[in-house]
Amino acid sequence: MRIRLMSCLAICAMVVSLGFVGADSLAEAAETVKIGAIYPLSGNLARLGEESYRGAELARIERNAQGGVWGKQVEYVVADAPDTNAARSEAERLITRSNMKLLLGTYSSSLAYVATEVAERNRVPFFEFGAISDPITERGFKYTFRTCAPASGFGTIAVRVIAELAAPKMGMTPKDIKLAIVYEDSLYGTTCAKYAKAEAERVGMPVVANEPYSAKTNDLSPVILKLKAANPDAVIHTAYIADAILFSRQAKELDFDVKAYVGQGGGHSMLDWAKAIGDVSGFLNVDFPQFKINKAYTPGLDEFIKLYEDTYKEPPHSGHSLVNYFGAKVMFDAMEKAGSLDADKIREAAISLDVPEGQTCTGWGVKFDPKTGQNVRALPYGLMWTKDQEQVTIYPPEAAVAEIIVPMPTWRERGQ
Amino acid sequence: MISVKELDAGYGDIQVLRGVSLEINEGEIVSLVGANAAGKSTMVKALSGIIKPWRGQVLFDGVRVDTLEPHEIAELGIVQVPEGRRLFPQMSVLENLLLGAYTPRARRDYEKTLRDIFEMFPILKERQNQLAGSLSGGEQQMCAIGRGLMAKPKLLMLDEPSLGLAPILVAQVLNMVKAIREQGVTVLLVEQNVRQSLALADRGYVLENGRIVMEGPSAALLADDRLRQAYLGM
Amino acid sequence: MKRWVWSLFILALLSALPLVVETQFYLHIFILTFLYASFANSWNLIGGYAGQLSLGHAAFFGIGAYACAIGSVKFGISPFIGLAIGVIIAVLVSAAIGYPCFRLRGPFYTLSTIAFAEVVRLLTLYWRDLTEGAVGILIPFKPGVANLIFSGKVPYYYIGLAMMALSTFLCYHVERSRFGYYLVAVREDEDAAEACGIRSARYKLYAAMISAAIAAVCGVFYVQYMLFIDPEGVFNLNVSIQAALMTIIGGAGTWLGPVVGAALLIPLGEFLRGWLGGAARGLHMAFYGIVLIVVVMVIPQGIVVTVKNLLKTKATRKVEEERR
Amino acid sequence: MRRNVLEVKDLTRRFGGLVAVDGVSFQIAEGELMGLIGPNGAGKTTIFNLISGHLLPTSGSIRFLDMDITHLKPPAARCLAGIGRTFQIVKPFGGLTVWDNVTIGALARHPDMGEARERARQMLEFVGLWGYKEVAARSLTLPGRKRLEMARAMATEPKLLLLDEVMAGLTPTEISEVLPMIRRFAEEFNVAIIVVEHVMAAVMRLCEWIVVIHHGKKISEGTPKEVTKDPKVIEAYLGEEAFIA
Amino acid sequence: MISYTFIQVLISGVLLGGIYALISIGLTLIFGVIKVINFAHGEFLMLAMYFAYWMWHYWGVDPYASVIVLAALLFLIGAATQRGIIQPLLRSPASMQIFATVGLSVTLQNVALFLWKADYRTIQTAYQASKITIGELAIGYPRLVAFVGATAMTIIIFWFLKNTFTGRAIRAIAQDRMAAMLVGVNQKRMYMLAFGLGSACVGVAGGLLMPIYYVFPTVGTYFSLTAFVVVVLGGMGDIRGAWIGGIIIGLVEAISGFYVPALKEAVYFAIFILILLFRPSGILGLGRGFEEVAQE
Repeated sequence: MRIRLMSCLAICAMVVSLGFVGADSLAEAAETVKIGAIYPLSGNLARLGEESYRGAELARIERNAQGGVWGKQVEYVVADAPDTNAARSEAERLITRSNMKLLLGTYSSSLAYVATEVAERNRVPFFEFGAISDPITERGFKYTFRTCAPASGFGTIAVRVIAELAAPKMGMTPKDIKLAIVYEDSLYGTTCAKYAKAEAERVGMPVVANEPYSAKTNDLSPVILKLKAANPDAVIHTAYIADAILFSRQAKELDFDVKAYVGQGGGHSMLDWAKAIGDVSGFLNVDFPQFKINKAYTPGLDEFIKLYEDTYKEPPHSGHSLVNYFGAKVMFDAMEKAGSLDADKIREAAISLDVPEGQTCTGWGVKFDPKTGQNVRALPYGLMWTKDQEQVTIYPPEAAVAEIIVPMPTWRERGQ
Repeated sequence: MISVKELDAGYGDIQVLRGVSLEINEGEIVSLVGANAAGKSTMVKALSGIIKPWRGQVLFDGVRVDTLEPHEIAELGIVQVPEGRRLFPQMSVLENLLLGAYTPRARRDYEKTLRDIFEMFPILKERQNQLAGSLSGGEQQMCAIGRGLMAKPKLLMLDEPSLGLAPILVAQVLNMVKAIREQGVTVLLVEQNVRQSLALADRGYVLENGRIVMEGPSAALLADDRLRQAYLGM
Repeated sequence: MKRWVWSLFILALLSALPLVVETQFYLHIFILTFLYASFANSWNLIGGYAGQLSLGHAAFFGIGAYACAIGSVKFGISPFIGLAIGVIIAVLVSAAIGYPCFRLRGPFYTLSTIAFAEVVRLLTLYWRDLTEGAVGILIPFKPGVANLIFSGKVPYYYIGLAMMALSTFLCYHVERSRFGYYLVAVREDEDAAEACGIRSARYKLYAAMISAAIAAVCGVFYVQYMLFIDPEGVFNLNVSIQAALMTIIGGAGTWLGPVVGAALLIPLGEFLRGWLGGAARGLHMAFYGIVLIVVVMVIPQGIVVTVKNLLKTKATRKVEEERR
Repeated sequence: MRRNVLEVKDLTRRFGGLVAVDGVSFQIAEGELMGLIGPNGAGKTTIFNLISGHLLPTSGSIRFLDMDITHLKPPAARCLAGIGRTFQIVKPFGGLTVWDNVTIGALARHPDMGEARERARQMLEFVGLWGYKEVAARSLTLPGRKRLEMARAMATEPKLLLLDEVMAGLTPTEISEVLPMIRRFAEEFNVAIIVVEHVMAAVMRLCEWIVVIHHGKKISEGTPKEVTKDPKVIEAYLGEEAFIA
Repeated sequence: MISYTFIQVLISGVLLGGIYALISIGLTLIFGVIKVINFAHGEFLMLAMYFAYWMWHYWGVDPYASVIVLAALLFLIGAATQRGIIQPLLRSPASMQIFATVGLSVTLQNVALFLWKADYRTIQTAYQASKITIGELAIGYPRLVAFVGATAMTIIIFWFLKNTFTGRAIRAIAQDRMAAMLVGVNQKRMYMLAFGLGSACVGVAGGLLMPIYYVFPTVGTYFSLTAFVVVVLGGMGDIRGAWIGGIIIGLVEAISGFYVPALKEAVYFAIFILILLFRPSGILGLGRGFEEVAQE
């Protein structure tokens, strides 16, 4: 008797809840093309998740204004995925309940791992615009395409900036430069640092320190003191915003100076970091394209910025919006070419895209590796912070608008 | 001064006191005696407000106090020196005494009270900076009584002050009770040591199993053989 | 006997569900519910029956998941053997940790379990060679029974259902067995339990070991279903909190409690995330928190016991009233 | 001659500087009812804890049925050896039903659930709680809980039963109901019972033999009559003759 | 061999320890009196830091100047928590109190995440990068202030508990609740006061930390686990113990961070478990009221 009631209660609760979830499935409207979009819009990843989503959204608005795809308007069905469990659920929901035939997202690599996996199993193409972890496209997935640069590119460019730009100015060869690699020990930092190390070894740059730390730490002075003891000429640092601020502040306290200091996106790309530190002139960074870049190399960039400012009444927070905008445009092109949302047709169309570098708003070209789905013509840029807390492009030379300053000013020279 | 009417009280659903009535007049020493677990401590706790009576009333100078919180009762001047002393072991003797004067009424001229108490118990003055937990049993009892007096009590309730003390100290403590009364404080003395406490008191009540079974002037009670029966069962 | 009929009926109903429900997403929610119900069942053994309030249960979940993932990815071991290894490690670790920690009471036990789970998480980050650190491990998608990976949802659904049914049956059985009686006795009063001839330390340890084993199995299921595992995902304090939360809301120390808790909270959470989207994104966790506070303050025994009391036959209620 | 069940010799237990139990010796035989009395804080409950294993003695020895159990650990082992007890502050398993409570006791001897429940049923009928079998233990009244504790302890089928203040807080009517029940324990189950009790009238009526403890020492023992006449006992209870007045 | 680097490590450790002490004092005070561990303590810190941030952001109030206001605000929050959540649960099993505060922690974190997003917010002050240099050694000014603040707070609270009637009453109720009620201490009010005071400490900490760190919704979790370790190490309920425990954990973290950086948290969690198991009364052995709760 009791048991029956309890069990009924439990089942009812489940069914009722499911009913609620079911209620949000949208009525199919024939005149629109629906695409599922998965981004972390709440939780700890929300800040850049939101920024990324804006880019994709702008591309959609623009495309619809130009007549859409196949003459139909494009609509996103947006799902919020603050963590991997949610990413899986939302991917399942979009594909199996909302009947999405195409997905995009996600900004964060661990979310991408899970979401692309669900998509692949269901034979739904997935366009990844922002997550950089290399293995996402190294799993032999047929329907996963990444439009942006992978982490390996970050490591490579970071070392190249030092080897090709900084070394000559310091009157040294890459083999003389003592390099320290320091990184937060989560997925992001570990991956970037791994490729930086590999690239350093390739060019023969000696790595004198290789220090991971937890981004959740409250104190980085031991790490800095260790680096100081290793006395490197250059540092490659991969950090989120919090530890980037902490590191810089404590480096300042402890007078840890190097000739060249290269951040790898993340914290070192954020204006918040620059604001928290004050004078950041001469700090180098490797990241997605920023807005101070040779405009001839990036046609359409100004239009993007204008569109962004018109839509959101503020300037873009970071390049994340731009690369998502770029990615979405590439995706639309592929869709247009494919003529339908059929997975194999989309794949075929994507692989056949061929745009050389220097002709898009990011300067990136488009050429998907048919084996991996990675866009092989996307590499991050070398950037440098100015006195006005802006990032100017310094690498590759075709895109550069400024010259590197080495050695960068010491903390003492920066004063305060 | 205090009159208790038909009081029922207990812990949780365990009834301990069953319809107890008693009177304490100003300036008296009244002794409450009875075997273990007869309900003496419960009575004292009910008077202090530590436990709430289930039924019945407690009037203090004609005002109902059984509904008040313990700290409000303490403020009125009904002060208990609890069984087992209950000093604050990690605090010095002085701090224990000062805490006695915590109520606003007592705090007003606590310095004078403190001087009086040091006069009465010179040993406490000597030991004032020692931790209360490190005192000997007799000294602890004095400290506890001192703490009670710091509250400037109108009614001082002493719960088993002689418990665990050597006979010589028992006499000393009980003598002190007389001295306290002479200062104009009314005393309710709860004791196992029936003979000595009744010898000291003006009147007495005998509790058995939560009820008052005998009452009257101390001398009459002492002479009554029913007293022994109440304690030893036969 | 009616109880059995009903249980079988519900089991049959749930078994038939995939034949009717075609939307994979619904199956996914059921699978998640089965997983969390099983995990909550595991917590219930130690936290509910034995009354040891652990907030480090994610450690065992993670140990199981990692053992299986490392085994299959790094050493090419079948996930079935990985499962066995994970369970064995989890059981050994729980014994090693439980034995000294059971001496601690109340919040101190809880703190020590949190610290323990943190240590496991940090070690996972540290042993990069084995665990890939924070990068996490991706399991290659190679469907097949031997790999315990399936391309459709239905096999996961049935495995999950079986896992939940078995662990619930285990709890049901424990509740009615000598072992269960002993655990509850220890929880209610250790001195009295000893006086009844119950070696309290030993039984708590047994409970911890069984509980760790179930948690490890859940972890294996999780990793085989997600095909990706990272320390943030499995060792998070929130994972431990969720197990406890569902059990307490459903009814700690009742065999049905964790299932009811999971059946309410998992779909509700998914629904809240979908529906609150936009304006109230991320509020579903805050909602969990508030529900927890309210349950603790208003119906500390949880839903199952509260409903049971409401349903008590008049006769029982009468007896109780007479007693008062 | 009845067989000796328990033999306590020179039992001593210190807590820091305090000697709670000081060289106490006594013994008790099958089916015997012994009272352990003394003023507050005399050390009676400590003696119980030493016998039941909830505390270990500083010195002295405890023999139980020809077995030295002085240092036998944990308390559960002593229960299994045949020592049952109740607690001064009752400790029922509050959330469980009355029947479940006693079943837990019975499981010590009957691992089979069915047998244990049957055994528990017998004990509940014995103490008159069968009608409340489905009631949660914590909602029983005090006398009910005290009976429950006795039933639970008896369900472990002890050879020695330690009853710690099972009559405290009961009304005289309730006490007069409990007394014959305890006596029947001793007679029907041939169990030795030691009673710590403050309700003197009850102890004197119930017990054949009384041991009086004061300040941790045994000051007297004998039949109830002998003990109540003993001046040392009277002094312990009523205090010395007044010498202040 | 004691190198300059090592001395610098020690200095960093002590300064970091000051920060830990700052956060732990309130926690230990609350535990000492009410015997409740506030699992939402870290979230209270988060709130304090947000308040400090908003005050700086909107009114340009220097965080050091805002500590008084922060202390008052957090006092109210703490007292309300005690009255609304803990007091009704005082007679419930410890597990219920734990879950109530865990629930509070989850709620606060996610409401903050919802209201204020996951952004890291920092403030900029003129002094925050300045430092004192002695030879080659450097001491960051904000960290020094935090350390001095922690020390001052330890002394002030210690003095308050020792030398005022109210302070003595708080200690009294911690040592013997019934006896304290008998001398006229209002139990409910003292509990609210103690919880409020413990939370006020974390308010002060929020103000002193803002120039060093940044605030985001889950910042509390960065500190609360460490605070638990510190409090257990120093002895539950012991104010001085919290200070010393903070310094020790700071040093442990700095030294192990220098030699085995990836394992530094693991090192002090291991210390934590060992302390719980072998010396639950803490290093000073002054953690009274602990054994009764902690061990059989």
